[in-house]
Amino acid sequence: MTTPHTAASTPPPTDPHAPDPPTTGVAAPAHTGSSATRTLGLVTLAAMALLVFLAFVASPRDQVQGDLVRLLYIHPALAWTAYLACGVATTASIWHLVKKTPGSDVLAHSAVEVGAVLTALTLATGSIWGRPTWGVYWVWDARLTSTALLFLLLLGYLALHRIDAAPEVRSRRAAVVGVLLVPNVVLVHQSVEWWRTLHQDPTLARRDFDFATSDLFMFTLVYSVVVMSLVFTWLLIHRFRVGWLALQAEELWLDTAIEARRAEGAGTTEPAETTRTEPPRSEGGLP
Amino acid sequence: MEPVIHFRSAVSLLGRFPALAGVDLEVDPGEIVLLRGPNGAGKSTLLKVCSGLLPVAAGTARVLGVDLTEDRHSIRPRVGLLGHATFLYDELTVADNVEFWARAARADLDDAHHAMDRLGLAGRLRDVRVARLSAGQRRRVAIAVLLSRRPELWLLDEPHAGLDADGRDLLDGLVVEAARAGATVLFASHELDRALSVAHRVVTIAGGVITTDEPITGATGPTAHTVGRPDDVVDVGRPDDVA
Amino acid sequence: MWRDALLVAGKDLRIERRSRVAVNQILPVALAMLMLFGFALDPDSPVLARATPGLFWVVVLFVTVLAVERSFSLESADGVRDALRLSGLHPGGIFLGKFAALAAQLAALQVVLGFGVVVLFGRDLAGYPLLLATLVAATAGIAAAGTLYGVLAAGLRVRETLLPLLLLPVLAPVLIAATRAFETALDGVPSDGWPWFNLLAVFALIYTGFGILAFGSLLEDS
Amino acid sequence: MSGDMTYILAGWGVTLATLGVFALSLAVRGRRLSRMVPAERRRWTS
Repeated sequence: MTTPHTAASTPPPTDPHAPDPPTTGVAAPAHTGSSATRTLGLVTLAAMALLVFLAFVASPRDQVQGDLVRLLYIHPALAWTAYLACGVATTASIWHLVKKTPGSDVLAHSAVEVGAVLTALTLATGSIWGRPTWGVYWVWDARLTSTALLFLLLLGYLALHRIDAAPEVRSRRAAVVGVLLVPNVVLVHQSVEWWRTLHQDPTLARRDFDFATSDLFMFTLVYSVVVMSLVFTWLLIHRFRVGWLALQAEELWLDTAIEARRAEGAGTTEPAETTRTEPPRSEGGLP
Repeated sequence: MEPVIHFRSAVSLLGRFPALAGVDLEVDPGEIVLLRGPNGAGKSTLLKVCSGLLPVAAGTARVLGVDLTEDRHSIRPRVGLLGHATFLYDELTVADNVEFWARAARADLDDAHHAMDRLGLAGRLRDVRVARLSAGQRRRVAIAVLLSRRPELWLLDEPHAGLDADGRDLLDGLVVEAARAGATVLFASHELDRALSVAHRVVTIAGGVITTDEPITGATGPTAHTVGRPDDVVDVGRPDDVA
Repeated sequence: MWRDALLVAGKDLRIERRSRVAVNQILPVALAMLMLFGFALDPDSPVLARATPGLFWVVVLFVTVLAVERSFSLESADGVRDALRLSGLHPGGIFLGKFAALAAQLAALQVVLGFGVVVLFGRDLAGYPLLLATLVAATAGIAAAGTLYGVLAAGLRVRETLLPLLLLPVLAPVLIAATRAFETALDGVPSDGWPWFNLLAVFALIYTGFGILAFGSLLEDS
Repeated sequence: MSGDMTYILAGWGVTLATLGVFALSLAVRGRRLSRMVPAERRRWTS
């Protein structure tokens, strides 16, 4: 069953969050949902259901593509969101290099992670579409090739963000790769496209298929892009919140670590009259 | 007169570890301050923060009149850090190394050659690759680099480690000389006997905070007679302008 | 900045002159790779001749990874990274210096590799202007990207594995463009190859410019 | 309907399943982290 359950995991508003009594007295739900994103999730679910209906039931077979046209209601939309994710990642990375705010790094990292999933799906659906259309899973088509390289670039970013280093170090280095993401994609795309157009045998001309363009086809195509953008937005928001929470958890830990460090200092002081222990300070820690 | 080092509740992180957990420290110009404390207390971190190498995460920290939370760059050429690492390229010769770092700091090459001379590096060792040197000889090269930069603030991390007796005497002499010429010295050492004979003040750090801070008592300040050293050290007291 | 660049480049080249790692280790690796390609692709068939430009640049890319690692292992020794920060050298100057030294070494390697290709693969060289222009532009691009990603990976425990992952996909356009330019220079109409040269030049400019800007903040963190 | 339908269902199935699993993993990660962070730091939660 292909029911989209993109937002199915959005917790219900009355979540009892039973297993976490030790959090502070405020009865905030322990998850990353908010009423706005719950609404967004429900809208996305409904829109996705409608897309499935349009793609499989309402829209006709294409004269050239046959039923395969139904894959086009998802593949270009995925590719669009993958590129959108790159754009977000690069913008956020520039922002991070200029302003050095932790949030911009979380945003860039989130966009790259979501983008990597979407790029992988773009490649998968592209290959699945290519098998019946071209007879092979992979052709050195310009778009497919440059998307594959984009996937590798995203993996590089994620690997760099996973290094064992101070958060600022990690963020700064990742941001440099993030800034270069879009220029790299452009360069890769340009080179691959020239390469394939200068050397290509004409079989791929079939890529520019000749649709018996029904209105419904065009509508579904555009609509799929809208739906996938909604999915992307939902994923990005939640991924951002997860990253933000991880950052907060790290800072909380840091506060306690500083306390522990001070206690260590107090505990190992010199004995008796030479000692002038620092008074405990209420402020301090991270701004 | 503004202190050379002025820290209030300064916190510094090594990765995710709060190596300095709120340091309060003031050092005046011309002072020689001994920093002591157990391993892992934060001595090296404090020295690196003073040099502008490590960032200050919270609190206030001013060195040579510059706020380190805003600008860690402009003080760097004015500070000399002698760390555990000697900052040398193994494949280059002694002269190559000293000249490279002196040029990088826009120091006078004559100063560099003079410094090599004073540390006994001008002769046979001059064209030896640093990789072939002993630990003590490497440290001498590092001291020569430091000297050629003519820093206003000397930050020495276990400077005696690896040096032979001559080298230690030489270093102590250089430190006292520099302080007399107006430079400020903050140094971490476990060699208390030796260090106390040079320092004006002892600061203890433990668990990333300063726990004790007291002047070295005694009529003339440093008790210069404890080690055989040139007599130029004997009459060194605390500078007059120290409050 | 230029003065600092010269100082750093001179230092790197002096280290190479004294240690001869590029000459005695990296260059033989490159030649070994050429030999291996000869074994893998039958030298008597036209395949090897046709594939020569691509093989040449593949070798250059892999050698670049080695050279970049070497270049930054110099700076990771004995606290030198800290010393560079404290030295007062202009970060953009350090970048340009490392870049220039790397480019010079890569260019020298490529010349030797070129002889290797002529001798081992029996290729005649032709279309010199394009060949040389491609060599210069591609080397500049590779060295700039290599320096930038080298400092990105420097000082990390995983740098040996991280560097190729970051660098090789980024250098893919250089591989494509330089290979096609060489193909047109050797076998085709050389004038067709100039768009590829332009692409290489754009690549080199982007990475050099961004490297000068970003190097300071990358050097800053430990 | 032809053999093409296999590919079509595979394409849609892979996409929706992956997106679903990813969304689920985000929710799980968010819940786990939420327990470690006091409410006043979770600005968005309503």
